[in-house]
Amino acid sequence: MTPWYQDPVQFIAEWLRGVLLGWGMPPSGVELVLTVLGAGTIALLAMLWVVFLIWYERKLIGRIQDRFGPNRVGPWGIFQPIADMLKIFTKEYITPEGVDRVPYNLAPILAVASVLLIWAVIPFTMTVMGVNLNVGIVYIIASGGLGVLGIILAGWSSNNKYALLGGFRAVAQLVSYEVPMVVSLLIPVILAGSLGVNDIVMAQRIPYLLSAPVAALIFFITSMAETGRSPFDLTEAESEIVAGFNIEYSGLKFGMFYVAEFLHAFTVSLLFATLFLGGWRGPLAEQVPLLGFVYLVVKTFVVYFVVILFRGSLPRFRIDQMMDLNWKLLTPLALVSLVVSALVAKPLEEMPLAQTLALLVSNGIVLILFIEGTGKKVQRKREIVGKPRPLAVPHPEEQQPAQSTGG
Amino acid sequence: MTGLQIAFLAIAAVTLASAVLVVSSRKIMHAALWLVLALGGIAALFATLEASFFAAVQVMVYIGAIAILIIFSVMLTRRVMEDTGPQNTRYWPAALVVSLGVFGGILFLFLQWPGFSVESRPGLEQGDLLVRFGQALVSPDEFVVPFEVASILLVAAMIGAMIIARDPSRK
Amino acid sequence: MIPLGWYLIFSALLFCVGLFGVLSRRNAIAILMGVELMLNAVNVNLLAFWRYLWAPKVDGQVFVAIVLVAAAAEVVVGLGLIISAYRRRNTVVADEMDMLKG
Amino acid sequence: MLSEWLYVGVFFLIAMFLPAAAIFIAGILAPKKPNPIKSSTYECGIETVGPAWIQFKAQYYIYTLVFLVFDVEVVLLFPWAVAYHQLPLFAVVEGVIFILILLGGLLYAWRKRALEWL
Repeated sequence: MTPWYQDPVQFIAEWLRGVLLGWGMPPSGVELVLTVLGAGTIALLAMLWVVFLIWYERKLIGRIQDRFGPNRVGPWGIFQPIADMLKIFTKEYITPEGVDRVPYNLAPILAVASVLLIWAVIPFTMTVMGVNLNVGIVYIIASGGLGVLGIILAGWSSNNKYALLGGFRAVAQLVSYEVPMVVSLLIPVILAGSLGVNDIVMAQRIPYLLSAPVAALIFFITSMAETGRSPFDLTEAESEIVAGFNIEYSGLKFGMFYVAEFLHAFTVSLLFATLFLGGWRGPLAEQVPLLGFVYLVVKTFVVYFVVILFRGSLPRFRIDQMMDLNWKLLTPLALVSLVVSALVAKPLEEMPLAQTLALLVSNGIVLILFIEGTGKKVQRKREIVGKPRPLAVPHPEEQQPAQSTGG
Repeated sequence: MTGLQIAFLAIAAVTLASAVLVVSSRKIMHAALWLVLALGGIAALFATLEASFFAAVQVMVYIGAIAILIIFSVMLTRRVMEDTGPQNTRYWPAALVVSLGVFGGILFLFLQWPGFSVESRPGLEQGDLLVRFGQALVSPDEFVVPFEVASILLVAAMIGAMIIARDPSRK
Repeated sequence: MIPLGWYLIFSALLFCVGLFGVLSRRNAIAILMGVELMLNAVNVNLLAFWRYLWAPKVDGQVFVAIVLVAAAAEVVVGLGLIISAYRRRNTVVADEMDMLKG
Repeated sequence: MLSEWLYVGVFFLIAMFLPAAAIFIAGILAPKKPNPIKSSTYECGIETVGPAWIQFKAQYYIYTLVFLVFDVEVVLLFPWAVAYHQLPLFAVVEGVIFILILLGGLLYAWRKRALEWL
């Protein structure tokens, strides 16, 4: 048995099993208790983790926008989310007339649950994971489907036109971007030869970011769209339409959609780190499982940083641009790169290094061809309705070189 | 009565109850939501059959796609059937008799069959199973023709439905 | 372990509930929901037989996959037709969709 | 295998229970002072006209149709992808043909302008 500091979770589990058996519990009962405890711990920690995520993201977005971010409550404002939480817990629930009560209350719960469910199959270290399901990838996609269901329930049951329209927008976006996402997930499955998440991590001697860069890119973009935040936040574009599917929600019921969004953003970073950056793999991670957890956290935060950077720096898409990007660029690109990867990887199976190199080169060629070839066609040719008319022509003598006007 | 049997009975009861609500609910939208619960229950039954791939696929395809599409259609056609008026035809007692008759017939056939009370399951290696499944799908001796035909069928259905369902006012 | 018969009775019941829905509903979408229940009953049956009688072989699973494909094609085309008929006739009641009668 | 699905079932119940419990606790802590104006449907300060169930763009529907077809196709591709290492080259090519049929369908839909957002 490994010493406790190398694998504390296994150590505690073994200890607890011994204690419970010592009390004379039947072995099946002990397993059930351990299952419930393990699942409860992962789900609870994931929920509580959101408190930190909210602080981190607000701080970072503040820095990107040249502000301080939260800095009043506690050192560096670290207790700000706790204050927010206390506030939102005491907010009144306003339930509008004519809502369909059961779906209305179920929707925020489903939204959070669909994200939490993903955490059940993620391997945190070599030994610690919720469950090593052999169909983990399908399971992850399926839990995304539950999230779509939550949104459509929220939009429909609120008895509000804006909620309904926002729900349609959100669902159309989510299901559309699910198509290239599932196709791009097939490529790691092909390379690893398994649908299990831990098997995919184990197979990554060389991170799949190198063997499947196009798939990684597509997965990153589509999972940004699945989280429904900027630049894909058309579903609740707060400056254009009122809010979207969650318009009739208040208090913590609205807060749950908020929690789901933040947790989803972190969870897709975790998934990206697991599927394309090698998860817990790193030097000595097999000997000292705790070290694997450190690697995973570092990789996840790198990806999460990029996710927040995207959110902070890109403007929102228009809906037709968003749909064109999905159906006319990402979906064909995902299919073509799947075909190319399947054909290129097969003859080179015996030589992993050459395989990776060939995949890298072929992926690069596919990407360049796509961007050069279809990229220009995809851009919609718009008819010019009218010429912009200059409102005021500066006098030739007063004309000055253009200056930036500043914020 | 083992834990597995209790779980089976609970899941089956929930699934059948929601299936009955699917066919009897007055609000068509509620029927669609009960359908989601029924499909989820069937996914759980697949899990008890150790068909883990199909348990996950059931949720992914039926709940994540087919149920969503049905709910969309319900919303799209909402205006005409404002949940007023009967949702069932006048002949529903006849339908009930026919359904019960079919059930009686199936039950009669089952009870004459000796394999009805089989309890033991052959051993199963899960990882190996998916690999075998994949090989069977593309092996020329087995199911490669249905596999390719399925692709053609789905693409044909997709194109047909898109052309049918297009907005006729669009050019 | 669960006897095979339990699954068979369950799927027979589910099939008949779906059949009742198909025969008695007026709304075409509700009829499609009944068809979905019937197809799922078939899938439960196929998987149960596969698990108890065929297990290490995968033929049963292939059948389930084909039923899945058929169900998807049926839903796609069926709902497309319903939406089209709704646009032209403003109805989703199956009895009133009698365009072929002219 | 069954114990793994048991874990998934337990996890699902807990994942539903946690947000439900949070919403329930907040419901106890929160004040409850409903009045007719507060609980009317939100519509930019104007009274709601007509029922909320309106028609919507058919294009949403088309995208969902395409999504369903792709989802089912990918389900058939998953076993092929898992068995990839054990497959001979011609079997891989059969999977590739499967994908190319799908890609052809997509391109046809594109040419028929069924993917346009208008």
